[in-house]
Amino acid sequence: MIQLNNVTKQYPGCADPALGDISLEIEQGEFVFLVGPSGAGKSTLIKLIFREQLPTGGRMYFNQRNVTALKQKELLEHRRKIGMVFQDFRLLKQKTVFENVAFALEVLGRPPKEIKEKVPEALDKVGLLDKARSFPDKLSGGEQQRVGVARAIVKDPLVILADEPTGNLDRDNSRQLMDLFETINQGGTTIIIATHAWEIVDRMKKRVIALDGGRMIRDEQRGGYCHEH
Amino acid sequence: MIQLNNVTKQYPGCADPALGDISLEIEQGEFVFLVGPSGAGKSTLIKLIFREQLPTGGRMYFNQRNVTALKQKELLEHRRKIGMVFQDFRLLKQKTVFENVAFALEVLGRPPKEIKEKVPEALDKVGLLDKARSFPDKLSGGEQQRVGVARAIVKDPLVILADEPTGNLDRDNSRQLMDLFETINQGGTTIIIATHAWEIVDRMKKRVIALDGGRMIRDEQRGGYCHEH
Amino acid sequence: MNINSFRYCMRQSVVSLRRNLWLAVVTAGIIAISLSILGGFLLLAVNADQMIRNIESNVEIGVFLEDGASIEDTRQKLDRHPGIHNYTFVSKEEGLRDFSRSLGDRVLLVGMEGENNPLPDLFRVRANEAEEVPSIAAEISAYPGVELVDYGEELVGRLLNITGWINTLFLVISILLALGAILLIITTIRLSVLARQDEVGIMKYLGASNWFIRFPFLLEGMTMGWTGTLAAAAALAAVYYRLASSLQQEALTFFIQPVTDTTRLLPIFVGLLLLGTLMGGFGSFISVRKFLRV
Amino acid sequence: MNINSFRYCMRQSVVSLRRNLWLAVVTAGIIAISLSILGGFLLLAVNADQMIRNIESNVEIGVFLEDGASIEDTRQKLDRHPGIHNYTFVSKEEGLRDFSRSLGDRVLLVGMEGENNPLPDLFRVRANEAEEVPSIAAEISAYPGVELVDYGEELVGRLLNITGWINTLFLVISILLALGAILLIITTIRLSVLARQDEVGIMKYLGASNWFIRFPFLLEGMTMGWTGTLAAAAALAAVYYRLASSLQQEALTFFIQPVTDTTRLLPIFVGLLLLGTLMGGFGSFISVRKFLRV
Ligand SMILES: Nc1ncnc2c1ncn2[C@@H]1O[C@H](COP(=O)(O)OP(=O)(O)OP(=O)(O)O)[C@@H](O)[C@H]1O
Ligand SMILES: Nc1ncnc2c1ncn2[C@@H]1O[C@H](COP(=O)(O)OP(=O)(O)OP(=O)(O)O)[C@@H](O)[C@H]1O
Ligand SMILES: [Mg+2]
Ligand SMILES: [Mg+2]
Repeated sequence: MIQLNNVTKQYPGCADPALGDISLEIEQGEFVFLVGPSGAGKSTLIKLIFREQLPTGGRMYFNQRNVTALKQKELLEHRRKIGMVFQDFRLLKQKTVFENVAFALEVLGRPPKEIKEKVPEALDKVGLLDKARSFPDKLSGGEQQRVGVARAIVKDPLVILADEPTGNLDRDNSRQLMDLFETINQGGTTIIIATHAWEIVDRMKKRVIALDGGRMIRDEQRGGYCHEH
Repeated sequence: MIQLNNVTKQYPGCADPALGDISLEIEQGEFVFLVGPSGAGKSTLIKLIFREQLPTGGRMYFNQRNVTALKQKELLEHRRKIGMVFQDFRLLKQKTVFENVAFALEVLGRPPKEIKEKVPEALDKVGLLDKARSFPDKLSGGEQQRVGVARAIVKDPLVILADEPTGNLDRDNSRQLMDLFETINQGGTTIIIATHAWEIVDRMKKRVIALDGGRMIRDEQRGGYCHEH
Repeated sequence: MNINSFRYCMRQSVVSLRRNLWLAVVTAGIIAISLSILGGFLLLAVNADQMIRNIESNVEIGVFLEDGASIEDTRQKLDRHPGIHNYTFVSKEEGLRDFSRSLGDRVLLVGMEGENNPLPDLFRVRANEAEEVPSIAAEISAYPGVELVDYGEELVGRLLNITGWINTLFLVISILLALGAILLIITTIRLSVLARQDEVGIMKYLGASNWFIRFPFLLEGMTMGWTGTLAAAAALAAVYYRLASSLQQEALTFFIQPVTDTTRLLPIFVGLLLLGTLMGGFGSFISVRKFLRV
Repeated sequence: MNINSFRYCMRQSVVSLRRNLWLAVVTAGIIAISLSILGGFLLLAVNADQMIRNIESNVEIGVFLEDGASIEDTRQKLDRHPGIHNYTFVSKEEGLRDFSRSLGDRVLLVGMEGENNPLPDLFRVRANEAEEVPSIAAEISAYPGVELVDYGEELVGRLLNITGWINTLFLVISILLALGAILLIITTIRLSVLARQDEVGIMKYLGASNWFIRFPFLLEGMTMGWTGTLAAAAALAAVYYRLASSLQQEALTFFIQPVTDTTRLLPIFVGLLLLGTLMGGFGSFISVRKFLRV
């Protein structure tokens, strides 16, 4: 489903590439952890798949489509298939929690009836139904993060890309969220998570892709956070 | 040094108080972890000490001074004594990493010479000397977080308040950062950290204050993330 | 764009206007002020134009006849001339009466009546167009029996000159004002987009189409422009109506004759309304465009 | 605020202006346009005022003497009157010559010379102030030997009326423009502060004093205001100079007499410069204040 051939990303004005010569393939329905130290290139890889950034070298395919050559319209289609959880949340400050989650459906032109059903469902899954009418700046860090998750899952995407979805969550909430992702994954949705939460990675025994300094240093089925582990 | 007597914080428009009836005392030179699930009130407690928010009940003292009754000028003095690491980083987008850290000293009216010495020192401590000329939006999440830490420590504050300082950091970086905080603490600086990083809390055996639903449920010297642990 | 999206956009504009009410009101106010001034100028220009026309059309050609020339012959020739609007005949006797009246009716011009009257017979001729006065005067001076033709060459030239100056002045000021207003709307909306740049960015990341993002901004800008213009038009109309009616009652009436002909005033107001709405919409469009490149 | 902080603020304004160059230029441009129009109006008002004064001071009081009255007596009385600017004496002979000249010098007023002259002797009197004309006329008419005093009551009344109208019009437009300009600067800078609201918030959390935050904004606003005004003043001066010199060469000179007296023009330009700088600074101040409450 997602295929990278010798992909490179060099940010302008930087000496070293943020990603160098990455080749990998992720099948429909897989559950993948991206791990690596701060600055390793995890977010960059996710941004490339989401086409928030363009690679500076190599080829990328999403469902056999060349991601780098998408036209304006196709790009919208591409992003609509993906549920993205951003590392910095990216909630709309002027909208309530409900409106933020509803927006993901409104963009797709879904009818109001469906929106009124699905949004509370999604908020319930992340445990924030009682905060539906709050504005994002009235929420705690973890609550904002979970709104971002609800917005990503509400539209039943083909793929969920999550960048550090548990960075602001406590142990119990983190575990619940991972259980939620696992349930969604069992329904056939591909899930790719960049994370530092080694305990979770070690416990869940999923595919692990490790990056360091922009290089892929490990790709294990049923792996742990560290090789030695 | 920091003293809370029956402090309550009720956000307008919320049914339950974010903090209810908290009494505690923190001495100069202590190292304290604030733990608790998402939405427990950790950030709110830190914001009260920083006087970003005012309590709705009870009394708070900082160095024998009543924090709730500070005048404009005293408030500035109060904040200048504190090094704050924000959960959402709060870097100045229009300034480079160097300028962001330097700004904490410029606010204090320090001479350029001192600024040119101390800023690189602080950046070196968090391992970001090579990113000094980047703008924040060109940094990875963990790098931004470490810029926030550098800005807090550069002015040799009396107290460091850190809200989730390792949320975006990998294991090694987290450990290094905690070692850095411990070193600073040995120089007599009080350190208060709100965190979900249970592994670190358990390992470091410092004072732990646990919150849940706005209540203080535990206050242990040399405690762990959970009681049972 | 399907019907759900469309309804969402409509709702969105309303919500956004309400949440940024202050900014919307100020923008509308600025549009109102600049369009009031612009409209005021147009009204002034229309009136000045009419005033100058009035003066111009009052320029008379004085045709002095030789002693004993045939009055009828000249009258027939003047009747046939196509460029002449009207004329009046002033006999030497009437001329003398006018003159003595101009001295206050107090001094009797005894001994100048009848045969002793030193004044000539006179036609006061008005042309259709001020520009044609010089050529008509030349033609008439060639008529037999005409001793002298006088039409104040200087005055006509001067008036034409002033008209030119005033028109240029109005044009320059109007262009300056329109420029200012457009620059302003673009800036206001660009700043309001800038303030929501993060929001627009997030929308794009969620896969919102350009139109889905643009449309609420356009509606918003057009509403602001339209409100402002409506206010401006209402204020202008009220002030102009009061001014015109008070001027008409004043003794100055013949001096400053306000234009009240709706066929000449309506285009100005309709034009302002269109301009305001377009400025609002177009300003938004230009501002929003910049932020829609992915 | 110590010297380090002060230097930091100065540096900060420069950096900020450079990073937001586009916005700064547009703001300065808008200030320039509104002040150009305002300044243009002031210049127009000064000129209109002078024109009306010219016309007013040309209002003459015609003093017609009775036949055989003493010219010297009247002359002495006029000399002593403090409200009279100057006067000329027109004897009945001169009057007749003027009259015959007004008829084109072609008709000889034979038989009206000497004793037959029907015209009276005449003083043309000019008052210092147009407003005083009616009272002076009344006084003179009480002099012995004065038959009739005539000063065109209507014309004077009309001119005073027009002056009033024009002054009101100018005042209203100027106030509207100044209002628009100030509203605009406040909005522009408020939006620019709004765009940096996060920044200001962070500064406050780091313990920056209000002045430390405010000062760069103030400097920035004043620089924009000052630049805009300078541009406006330069443009105005250039246009006015060309217009004035071309008007002076024109045949219309005596009709529209441009004011070139620097003691009357300088205050306008200096006032504009002050106004622009103050508007910039004050606009920033008002805008920034709102965001400095902790
Ligand atoms: N400005 C605000 N207005 C209203 N409610 C608020 C505001 N800030 C926080 N809250 C609410 O108060 C409660 C405590 O929030 P707080 O940010 O202190 O939690 P926290 O312990 O820091 O959680 P996290 O670990 O997720 O950051 C939450 O339920 C939150 O929704
Ligand atoms: N827009 C950008 N422009 C320039 N450099 C960038 C940009 N974004 C990221 N970088 C750099 O690229 C490198 C990889 O960044 P990336 O965000 O992918 O790291 P990461 O693995 O997500 O780290 P973290 O765990 O801290 O979020 C970093 O060194 C970062 O400074
Ligand atoms: Mg990252
Ligand atoms: Mg928090």
